[in-house]
Amino acid sequence: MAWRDDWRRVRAIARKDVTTELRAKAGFNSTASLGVTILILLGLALGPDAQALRDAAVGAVWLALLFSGVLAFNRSFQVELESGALEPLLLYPGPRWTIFAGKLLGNLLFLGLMVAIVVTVGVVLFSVEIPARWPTLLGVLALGVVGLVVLGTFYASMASRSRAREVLLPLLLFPMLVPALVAATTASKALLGADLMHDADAWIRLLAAYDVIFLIATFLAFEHVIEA
Amino acid sequence: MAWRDDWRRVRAIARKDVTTELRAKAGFNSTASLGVTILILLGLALGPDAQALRDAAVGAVWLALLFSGVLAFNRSFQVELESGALEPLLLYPGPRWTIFAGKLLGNLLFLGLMVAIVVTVGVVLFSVEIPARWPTLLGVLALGVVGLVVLGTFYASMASRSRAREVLLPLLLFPMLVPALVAATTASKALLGADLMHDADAWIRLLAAYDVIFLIATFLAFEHVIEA
Amino acid sequence: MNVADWSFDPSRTGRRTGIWLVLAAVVVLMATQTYAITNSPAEGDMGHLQKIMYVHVPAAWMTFLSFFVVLVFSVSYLWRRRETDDLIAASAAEVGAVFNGLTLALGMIWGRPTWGVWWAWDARLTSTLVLFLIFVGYLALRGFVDDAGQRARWSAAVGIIGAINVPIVYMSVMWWRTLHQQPSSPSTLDPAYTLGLRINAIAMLLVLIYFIRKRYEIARLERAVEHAAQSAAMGGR
Amino acid sequence: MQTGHGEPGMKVSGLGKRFGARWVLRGVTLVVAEGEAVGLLGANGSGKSTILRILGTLLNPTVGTATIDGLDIGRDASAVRSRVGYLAHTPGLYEDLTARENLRFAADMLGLGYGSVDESLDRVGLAHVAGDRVRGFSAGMQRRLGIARLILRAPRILLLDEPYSNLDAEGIDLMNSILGDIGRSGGSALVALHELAPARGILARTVNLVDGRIEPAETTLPLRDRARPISVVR
Amino acid sequence: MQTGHGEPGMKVSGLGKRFGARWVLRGVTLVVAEGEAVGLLGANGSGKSTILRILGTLLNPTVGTATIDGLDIGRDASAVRSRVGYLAHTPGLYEDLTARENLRFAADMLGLGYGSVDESLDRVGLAHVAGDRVRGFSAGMQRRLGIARLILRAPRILLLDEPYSNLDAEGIDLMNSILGDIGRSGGSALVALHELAPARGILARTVNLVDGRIEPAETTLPLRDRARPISVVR
Ligand code: HEM
Ligand SMILES: Nc1ncnc2c1ncn2[C@@H]1O[C@H](COP(=O)(O)OP(=O)(O)OP(=O)(O)O)[C@@H](O)[C@H]1O
Ligand SMILES: Nc1ncnc2c1ncn2[C@@H]1O[C@H](COP(=O)(O)OP(=O)(O)OP(=O)(O)O)[C@@H](O)[C@H]1O
Ligand SMILES: [Mg+2]
Ligand SMILES: [Mg+2]
Repeated sequence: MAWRDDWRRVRAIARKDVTTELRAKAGFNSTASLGVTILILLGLALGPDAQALRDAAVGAVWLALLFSGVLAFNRSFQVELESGALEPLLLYPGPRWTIFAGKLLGNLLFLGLMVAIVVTVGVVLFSVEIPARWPTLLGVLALGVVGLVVLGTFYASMASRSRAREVLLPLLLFPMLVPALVAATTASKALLGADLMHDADAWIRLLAAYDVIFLIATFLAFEHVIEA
Repeated sequence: MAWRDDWRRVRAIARKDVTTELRAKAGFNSTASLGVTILILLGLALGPDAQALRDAAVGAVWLALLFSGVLAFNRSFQVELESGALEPLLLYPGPRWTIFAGKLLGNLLFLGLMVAIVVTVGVVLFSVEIPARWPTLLGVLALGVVGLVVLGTFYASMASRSRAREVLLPLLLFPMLVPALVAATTASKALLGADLMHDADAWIRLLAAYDVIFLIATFLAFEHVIEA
Repeated sequence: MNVADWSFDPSRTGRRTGIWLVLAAVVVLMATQTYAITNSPAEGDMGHLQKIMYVHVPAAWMTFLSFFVVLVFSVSYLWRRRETDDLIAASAAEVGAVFNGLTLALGMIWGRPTWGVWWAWDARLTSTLVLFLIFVGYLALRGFVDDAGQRARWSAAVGIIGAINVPIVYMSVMWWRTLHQQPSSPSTLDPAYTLGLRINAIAMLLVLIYFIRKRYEIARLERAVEHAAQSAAMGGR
Repeated sequence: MQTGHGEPGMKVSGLGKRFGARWVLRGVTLVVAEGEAVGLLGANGSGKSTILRILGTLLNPTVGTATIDGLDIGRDASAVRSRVGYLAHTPGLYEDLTARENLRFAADMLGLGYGSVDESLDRVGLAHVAGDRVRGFSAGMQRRLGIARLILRAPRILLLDEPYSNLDAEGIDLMNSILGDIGRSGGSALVALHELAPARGILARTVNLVDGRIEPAETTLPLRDRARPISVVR
Repeated sequence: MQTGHGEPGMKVSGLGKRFGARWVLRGVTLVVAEGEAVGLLGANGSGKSTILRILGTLLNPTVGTATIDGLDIGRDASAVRSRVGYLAHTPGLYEDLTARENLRFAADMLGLGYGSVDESLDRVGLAHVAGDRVRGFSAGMQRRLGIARLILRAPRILLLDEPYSNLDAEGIDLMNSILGDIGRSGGSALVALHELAPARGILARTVNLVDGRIEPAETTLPLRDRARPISVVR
């Protein structure tokens, strides 16, 4: 019984977040467009040499996901803070990890959709050739996104309640994401055949371990973080 | 007499913004640290090839300024919105362009300081060699920052009052900044001797024209935008 | 702000001229397509792929035209504060974004077999994409603002400032690429294709006008419904 | 302070306001004479705040006009703003600045000297926390600081939205003395409120907002303790 | 609904709270018996909201303890939350959701069926705007929606922070009927307020918060119209 109630809470939070996002008309569309805009900015800042651009493709896609993801994570807790909705949320009975799980689920859905768009555009813009091992590449992408969302949601729960929220979240998050970023880009490059010196598998294992470790750690830590 | 009152208003707004920023503990420090963090991320995403990094240095510095600047601009109007301080601000008598000028001045001071830090770190991180024409390089930097702040402040005055503020500001701002970004990076690269094919002067003229045009345009348009 | 001068009769919305417009557009479009496709020779490098040009290029022209309409009516709105100007600007922006997307899509479909890539960081391509993003920003802003007056003023400002930027974007991106090898974009055009191109452009223009008109009429009808509710609420004053 | 060059007081005629498809105000007509403080009553959601926001030039009316001291709120918005003091539901303070800094900022924006700042703070009973940041202020203290900003320059016209809420007995007396001053100096005030008890003896009369219009029959003194609007807007 | 397994009501003893270097509460001791609604009076900034926030487990006390239905607010925070209904100065609603969606979300979080949602909306008089987004709601309508969420599950214990503010006459009656229900069902309520008029006949007694302590002499019925605290915290 208890886990059913918990699951209902998780779903309610995720549904509310996604509804709000969709209702703030084009909240999703514009985040995705922003991802594309960032890709172009990166292209312009790094170009115009075609080969240099192709080499930068993987990094650019990850950076675009990172930057637009940060904005989405911050939004997801800011919705609670506007007009003080966080207090009622904390006052509901039941375990607090459900709040984290709900937010996580909402953000995962949101970012998952965005990844689909940004990656497609990135592949086209930077003329990336799709390799034979593309399912593995998708796996790398998924693992990377999970890492991003887990840590992003966790840090947003703190940062968005501080006074310098816009700035604090990326400041806390980006350094923590360095391993995920390095692993994801290196693995992707290896899979794309651009980088012959590295073996993708080792990096994928690192990425998976990273996800598992931080998933557990953040769930355990959230209880303490969310407390008033 | 009237212009003295106006100037007093401009100063009051800028002073208030800077005070708030400094007082929201480390509001400035953390924005600057964020700029540095983004530099590092760019380095990691694009690396590890040393030559590629050196070529990317200028672009990376500008991107770091862009991304952390966007957060600062949004903050500057969000301070007004929290607890509804924008309404009293609009109710003060006197011309409304003083509000824009005050915000502009505050953001310029803020970003000016940040540029000093991010550029210094960028030079060190990416092993950039300082060229003989470094005063011109500083001029390019200044022109670029002015363009960034003028358009950033203007769009933030709208975006921060809309429903999707975090996302809307970069979405509106980044495409508009493309000329400034391209001009600033290309001119800087030319001055650094990395790009022998382009002539810096033409780009500097473009950048200066860009600044003047949008300074005038935004001052004229602000009156319409700030209205309730 | 005055309601009384808002005489709007839905039965007189010019549906008839609308029908003539769309009929003309469709007929001209089909005729010119047939003419252009059957009459123009297969191009040397590209073969019949070249036919994409007949839609791609006029679509690009229509994009520019739409943005110009947005600019004109945005200025007019800020000057005269007439709601109709805002509605026309918004309609033009929406339709312009569609044509802009079409230009991009057709260009990419064309580029794949001719250049071997979907995308190149060429000046014209990049500036077209940036223009598209400026449109997207404009439309997103409209979506995020609830108050009609505020939405009109803000989007007018964004439309004007965006339009000012278009030539600057184009210039900067072109210089950015100047001394590098250009993708083989055939900007020199064989006279064999110009006639087909011109009449296609006329057909597209008709389509554009029809779309903007239709979009504007929808917006006006929405307003009319609100205004009808207004007189009811004010008790026939 | 400037004085009005037109007819003093407020004149509202045929004011209508639509939000989306819903008409909240449907032709509000109302006159507030010189030296008068008028209570604006009405059920929750009847449109009291909307009227005040329109008069304060924060919102444009959909139809209708209003003048304040003879100045049109649309065309002469800037002149109107320079003689109107508006107190909203929320105080609109900068939370990271201290009480004194908030008022000094207001003085800068209004072109006043800093002398009046400490005077105002003293009058609203916040002198002892003048150097504290507003962030930690209680609801009533924030309200008082909002009142201090209001009286920084003595405005001729007051638009007050439930001014007594969150205030303790001392705060209510303060509010009443401000309204008394307005009356004596020939200004005028429009005060939205639900509970009449705190304003006893202060308001010249009250009007009822029902169905988007001011009810023809005005309640006059003596006031009942609690105003019961006759019907509720649906 | 669960019922308490300890002593019913609230027991506060020696509660102290420090913000920075300043002691706002200096040993608050107070008992609210079963079936009792107690008014908490005090000047602006005296610490009323702070007490309610501590009892609602939103803030930790610096010293002292409190129990609710015999449950310690520190150790059994989660159990306390499941029986306390807390109404703050701000309503804490999601502005982009409709009134009904806000309540459904609350029902999900509380593990209740959706049946009670429309019932609650009806009781607070918002049934006609159930499908409207909260963003456009007036101050009083938001307040009412907050009350609807409060009564979604009938909580045994109510902590109300100036519950009458922004409410019209009808809203005040509603609030009073909720307080009446609490009394009859053996729950208890602590109500911070300034103006006693709306609560006439509802509160069993009031206590005064002065200088961070509850004044020894309690005011009992009959209530005066307006509560004047004897001294003001400086
Ligand atoms: C995403 C890819 C593309 C984009 C965004 C794009 C965009 C444009 C634009 C904006 C114009 C109008 C410029 C003007 O009239 O000044 C244009 C014209 C034209 N484009 Fe494209 N284009 C793309 C791909 C291609 C490809 C692959 C080809 C053929 C290989 C092509 C051939 C042409 C031609 C022939 C013109 C007319 C040139 C002229 O009038 O001077 N385009 N394109
Ligand atoms: N987070 C905080 N940081 C610093 N000081 C605080 C904080 N919260 C409250 N205070 C201080 O504690 C005191 C009591 O505040 P509280 O909100 O409890 O007052 P209150 O009795 O509810 O007043 P009001 O009637 O105005 O609502 C005030 O002086 C306030 O400045
Ligand atoms: N921005 C808005 N968008 C949509 N509806 C709005 C907006 N502002 C106000 N309304 C609607 O207008 C009506 C009147 O609101 P207003 O705030 O003026 O009421 P009020 O009389 O001040 O009520 P209260 O006593 O609760 O403060 C309400 O029904 C509200 O829903
Ligand atoms: Mg109101
Ligand atoms: Mg309080």
